Amino acid sequence: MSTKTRTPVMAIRNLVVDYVTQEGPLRVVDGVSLDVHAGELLGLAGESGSGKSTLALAAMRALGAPGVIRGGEVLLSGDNGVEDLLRMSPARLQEVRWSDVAMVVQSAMGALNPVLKVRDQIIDALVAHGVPKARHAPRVAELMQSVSLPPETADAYPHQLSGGMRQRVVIAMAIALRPRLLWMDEPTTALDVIVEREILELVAELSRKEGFGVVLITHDLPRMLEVCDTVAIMYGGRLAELATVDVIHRGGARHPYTSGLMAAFPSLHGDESALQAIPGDAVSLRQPPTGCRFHPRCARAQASSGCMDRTPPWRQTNRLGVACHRADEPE
Amino acid sequence: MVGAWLFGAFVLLAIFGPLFVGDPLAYVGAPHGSPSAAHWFGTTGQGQDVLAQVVVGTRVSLLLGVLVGVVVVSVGALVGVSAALAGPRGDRALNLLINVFLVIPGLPLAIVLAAFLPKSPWTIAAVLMFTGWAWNARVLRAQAMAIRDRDFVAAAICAGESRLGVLWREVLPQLRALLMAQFIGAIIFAIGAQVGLEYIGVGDISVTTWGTNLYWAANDSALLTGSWWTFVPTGVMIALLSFALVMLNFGVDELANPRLTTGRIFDAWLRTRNASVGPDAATPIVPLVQDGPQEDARP
Amino acid sequence: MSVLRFLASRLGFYAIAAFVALTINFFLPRLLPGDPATAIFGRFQGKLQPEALEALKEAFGLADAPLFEQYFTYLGHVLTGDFGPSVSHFPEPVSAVIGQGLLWTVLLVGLAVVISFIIGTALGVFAAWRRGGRLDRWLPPILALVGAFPYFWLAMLMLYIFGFELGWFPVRHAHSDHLEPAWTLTFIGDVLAHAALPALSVIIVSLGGWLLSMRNSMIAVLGDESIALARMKGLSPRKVMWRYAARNAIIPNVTSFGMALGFVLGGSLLTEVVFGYPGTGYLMLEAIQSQDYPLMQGLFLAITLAVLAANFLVDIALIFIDPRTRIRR
Amino acid sequence: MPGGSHAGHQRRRGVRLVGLLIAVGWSLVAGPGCLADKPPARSGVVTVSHQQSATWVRNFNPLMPNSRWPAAAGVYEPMMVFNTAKDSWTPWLATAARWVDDLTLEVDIRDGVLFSDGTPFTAADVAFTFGLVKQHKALDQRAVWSFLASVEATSPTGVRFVFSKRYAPGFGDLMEQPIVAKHIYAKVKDPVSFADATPVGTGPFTEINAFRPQVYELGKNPHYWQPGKPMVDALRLPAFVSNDAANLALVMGEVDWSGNFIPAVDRVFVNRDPEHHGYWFAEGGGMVFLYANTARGPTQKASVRKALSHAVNRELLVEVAMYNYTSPARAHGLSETYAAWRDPSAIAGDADNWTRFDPDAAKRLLAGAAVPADWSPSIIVVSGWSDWVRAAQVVARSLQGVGVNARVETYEFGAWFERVQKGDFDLAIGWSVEGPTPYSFYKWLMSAETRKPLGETSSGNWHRFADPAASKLLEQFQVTTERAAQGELSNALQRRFVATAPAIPLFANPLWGAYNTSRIEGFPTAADPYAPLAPHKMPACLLTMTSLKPVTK
Repeated sequence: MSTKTRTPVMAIRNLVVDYVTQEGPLRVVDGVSLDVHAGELLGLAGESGSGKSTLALAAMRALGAPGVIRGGEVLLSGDNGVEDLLRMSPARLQEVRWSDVAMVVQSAMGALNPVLKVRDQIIDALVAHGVPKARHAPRVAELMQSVSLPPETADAYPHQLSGGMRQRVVIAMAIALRPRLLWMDEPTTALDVIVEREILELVAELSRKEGFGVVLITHDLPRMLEVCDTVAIMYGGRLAELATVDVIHRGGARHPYTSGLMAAFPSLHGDESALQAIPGDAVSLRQPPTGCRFHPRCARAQASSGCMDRTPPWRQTNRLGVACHRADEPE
Repeated sequence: MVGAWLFGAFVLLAIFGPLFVGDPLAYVGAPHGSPSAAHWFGTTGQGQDVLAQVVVGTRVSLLLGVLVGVVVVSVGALVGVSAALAGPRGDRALNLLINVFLVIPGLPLAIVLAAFLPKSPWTIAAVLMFTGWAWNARVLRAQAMAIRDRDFVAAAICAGESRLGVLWREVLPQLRALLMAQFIGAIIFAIGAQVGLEYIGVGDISVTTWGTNLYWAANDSALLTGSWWTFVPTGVMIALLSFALVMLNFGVDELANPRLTTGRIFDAWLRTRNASVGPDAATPIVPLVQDGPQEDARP
Repeated sequence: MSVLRFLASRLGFYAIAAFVALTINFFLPRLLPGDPATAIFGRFQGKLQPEALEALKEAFGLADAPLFEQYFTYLGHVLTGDFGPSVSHFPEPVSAVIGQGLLWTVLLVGLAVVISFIIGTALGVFAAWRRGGRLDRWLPPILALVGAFPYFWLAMLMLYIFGFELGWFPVRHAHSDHLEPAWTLTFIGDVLAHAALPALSVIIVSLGGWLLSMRNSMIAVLGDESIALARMKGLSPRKVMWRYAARNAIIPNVTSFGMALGFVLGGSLLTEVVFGYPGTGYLMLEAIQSQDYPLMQGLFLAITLAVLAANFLVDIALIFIDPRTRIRR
Repeated sequence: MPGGSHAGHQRRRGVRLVGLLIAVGWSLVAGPGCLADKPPARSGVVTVSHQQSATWVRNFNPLMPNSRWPAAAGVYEPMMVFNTAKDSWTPWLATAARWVDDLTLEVDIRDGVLFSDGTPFTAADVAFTFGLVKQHKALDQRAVWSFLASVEATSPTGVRFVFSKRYAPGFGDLMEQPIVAKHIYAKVKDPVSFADATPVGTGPFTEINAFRPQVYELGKNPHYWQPGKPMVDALRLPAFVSNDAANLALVMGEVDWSGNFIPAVDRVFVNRDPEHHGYWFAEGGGMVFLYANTARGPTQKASVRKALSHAVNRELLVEVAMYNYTSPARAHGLSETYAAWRDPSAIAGDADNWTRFDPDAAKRLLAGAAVPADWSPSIIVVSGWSDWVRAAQVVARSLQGVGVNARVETYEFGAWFERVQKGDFDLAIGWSVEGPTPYSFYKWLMSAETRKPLGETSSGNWHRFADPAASKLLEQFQVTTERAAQGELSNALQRRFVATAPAIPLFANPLWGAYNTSRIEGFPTAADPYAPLAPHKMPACLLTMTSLKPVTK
């Protein structure tokens, strides 16, 4: 499934994000680089607090207080060539977001404006991006159809819809302007298993049909492995490993954390508590361990490799990579 | 913090102030005397010392405010929390009671009640207690319901603890900050309402309170004679006390609600770096200064 | 249809509230020390025939019948709007005396509350929008300080400065004495000029409350994902502010608008007294000073019913503002 | 509702909001310079403030006990007017009166007087009025039928009054009775409750130009009998709820003629426009009493009443409550009005001088009378009569100083008056009943004839006091016409008053009168006392009404 030859739709380079706290800034995302290609479904996984949602919001420049971007680039390739989303004028940012890159946020209920009809919320986006009025109604109908909702759903208020329907509405809204990239930040947490599967399959299908790249954030690793092409694993604000689903399925994970995560999901689904299979507590961002952030919990960590005192470098092979001192050492 | 200091000053004034001023009703000078060395706030239309009246008035008004505050919040808590814990039928009944009292205009009812009852500051207090509890009950009911639905309380109820025990041990401690805020709000309400009732003359005009001070100022033609000093000090005291309480409430709010603090710290941090969140609310970008002083907590 | 059901349930609630108010009203005279009938109707002696006096006592439920029987007689009379004659305005019936006053109060308080709500809410929107901005940092404490003054005290001060010393505004009554009430521009302007100071004093005092509650509600809404999404959608800040944030944040504020009406109304009663504005507050004072208990009770009921009606209007407004009340409730 | 509105719509809404804010701000800052309630620029309309009332009731029946000025003297008129300023009678609807014998008074009625509807006024109207009053006791305010035997019109210009007993003071009562029109009142079924909404009278102002609860206007009588008079077109009477409201209007130039207490009058009123603003607070307003109920409670005892009197510091009272406009009362209760009648020897010893401020004496007397320690009388006073409310407060304070826990209670006038008339009070601040001689003054203070039981409405002697000796003296006074003999009786009455302390005199009430000559002139002043200035001084106000004229520029 390699798409290495083309320029990525979006390339995140060395993104650094802090949360400002009473004691000073706290690094939540620390130098993450990531490429997403057209038509690709990239899964972004990690424990709570690993920085995956922060990464997504910061890449959209939609991270609210107390988040602040401290450096890096978010390169977006579009009709105007490659542009850095972090250095855009507010006007250009307003243009680019949603038409080039859109997002499906965590809670579909919270994402929708309760006092506006679904139709109006979609049309608001169309209007903001200069879609002529004549196109509004047909486009809404198209969108409803493409997310498999009856057309009259457009004239409902959010509270009249079920959770699954709402999520479809949010997806319809997100693809309204045919973006090249879609961030999906835990889009199915509030849904039951069956609906979750339906939604994810819908997204995969849409992505194939419309050709947009997707970054799917979830902590449900098994589900991710079912739908995605590529998987990125974050730990403690850093990228730990980037691997294809095939590789991982074959047991070819190179980072001990990835292996641990895999081991933590014996069945097709589970929840975060199962992660306790990895010994130790999640990393503290306030006092992160020196060296490799995973080392206190890592069975393979050893001082001689520099696990305790050196930040492991990113080792890239083709499009894939890993950040582990001992990645290529035998067990 | 301004609020706490100011309120503390009022309490001290109420307790000790009257010891340092003379009899507030004694005739000590010419009527409508403007402020002077002998009478710092001037004299009333009856030649009484305005300062003494303001200080002595503080005692009664503050005492009454605190008393009404305590009772009103207690009754509100009792009814509100009972409603939350009473089960659906009891809740419906109590909620109806709360809403009915909320929607019946309190001050007109207080005026009529006070007019029917014998005149005294205690009548006013009783009337305000009767008309003032519903708002607290409503807010506390909502909060108590939210707490009730949390796991640990549900667990306690499942474990067979009595409702009263649950109330005491699990629910009330959670409501502490809110109760405090309500208490402060209730004092403001009580003082404002008391002053209003006494101003129109349903109180006992022989007792020196802030309300009767204003009643006499109006009766003694303060406006016509330009004797602003007969009503400005009392009004300013009322406003200052309420203001102190409002500020105190802001403080309590911030203690109870750490998110408010977070936002403030963030804004301040951005300001020191000449950055801010624009009207588009896009995430601010503050590049790390490579060769500048090490500003961040973490290397 | 569920709109109708919603309105019906609200009406039911107001009916209960009105009923409670009526009942309180029934028991009020019984709070009077001594014989309530004598206290209330003593002043009619000599003015009314003994039979008329008996009928009046019965209407107020103060005859010698058993309590619950008195109560039903009383309810019957009140339901037909019969509060008996006013003592201080004898022989005018209480209902006629109140009618006039209520009109002026509704005008004054309506004007003041609506203006104060609109301005306060708008300021709250701006303050929350520019969180920590100059408006947000200075306005709430300043308005809190201003709002801490009693309504009537500020009214006195304004009367003194703008009415008396500067002479910019009239100092009493609802319209100039020399004008006949009529639907002319002169008269309407005159009425507005007379309402300006009292309304302004109510507006200034109540502004801070609206601002604060709208600001807090707005801040909560601004933290919602829907706002982040609206921004990402590329909507203009203005549209996000009004159509996505304020439209939602105002809902709890409208609900408390109804609740606050009773309070603001109470405060404005005192304002009326200061300005000699011939509304219910002024009548209430007159009733108190002349011990006109029938008028007092009638006023209390009238004010309560007015507040209930206003709350019902708020409910209807909510139907338009919040679709959740319209459908499925 | 929400629909597909777009950004432009939102912007417009914002603009509208800003516009509203600016509009409000504008009206606050710049606009309202012309908004104050100035009376219309009509010459010859006299705006009068004579009493406090929240609203006016359209009632011009001059015979009712609560008939309002100017019904009794303005719309209607009496036969003669007593001018307290000059201590003399001015013939009005009558031209002359003479005693034919001890019991017969003949009055010459003025010829050529017309009612405002053009009907001639004759002696028949006079006879009819007295007949009406006889028929309806409730209308007999002066109790004339207590001494009258008959009234008859002997000719169109002659009326003969026959007395049932010798009663000299009756002359004044008869002369000051307002006379109504026979051709109107004869048709009225129940004159007691007749509101007379559109009156027909002989007075200078009879036409109701406008009547609203806030204000009414009386236009001049087209047929007034005094040629060229009245010189002003109308009287305008706004309803002022309190002294303050009335004074505010006066100070702001909205009122031409006022009869209200004005605090610090020189500073508050005169200095604002010394050229046009003036006042004359003549000490002719009778005595202000602290009435102690002599029919119930500890105040039944004279010693308690004297004790209360001793407790009051009248110098302070006059300063605090009255801005020194008047002087403290003496134990005989007689004000400046009766200066010629005062007997210095009436207050001989220390015991007699119970208006002296002496808290110790007060305490002694209270202890001697075994007044219960928990006695807490209330002093009732009219709310809005700020001078009296203040006086009540000073008195309450003084009483507290001697251990009597007195409290002030204020009532609207109607409620207060009712309580006072029915004797339903412990202590009350009230006025005295005045007449040309101390006769009526003392009669309403100590005569058994005027005393009614508690609970019954009484137009005087509210404290319910009767002294047999004084009653006898008063009976002698009734039949005495000679000034010297009257003086003797008066002196004896003064001694009775001092001995029994029926009521506690506080201070003489000035006759409140103030004027603004920027539109209207011709007001009486201390320098030109052709009449009392106070508009509520009935019927002497007729003298002023008919002398006012518009300022000619």
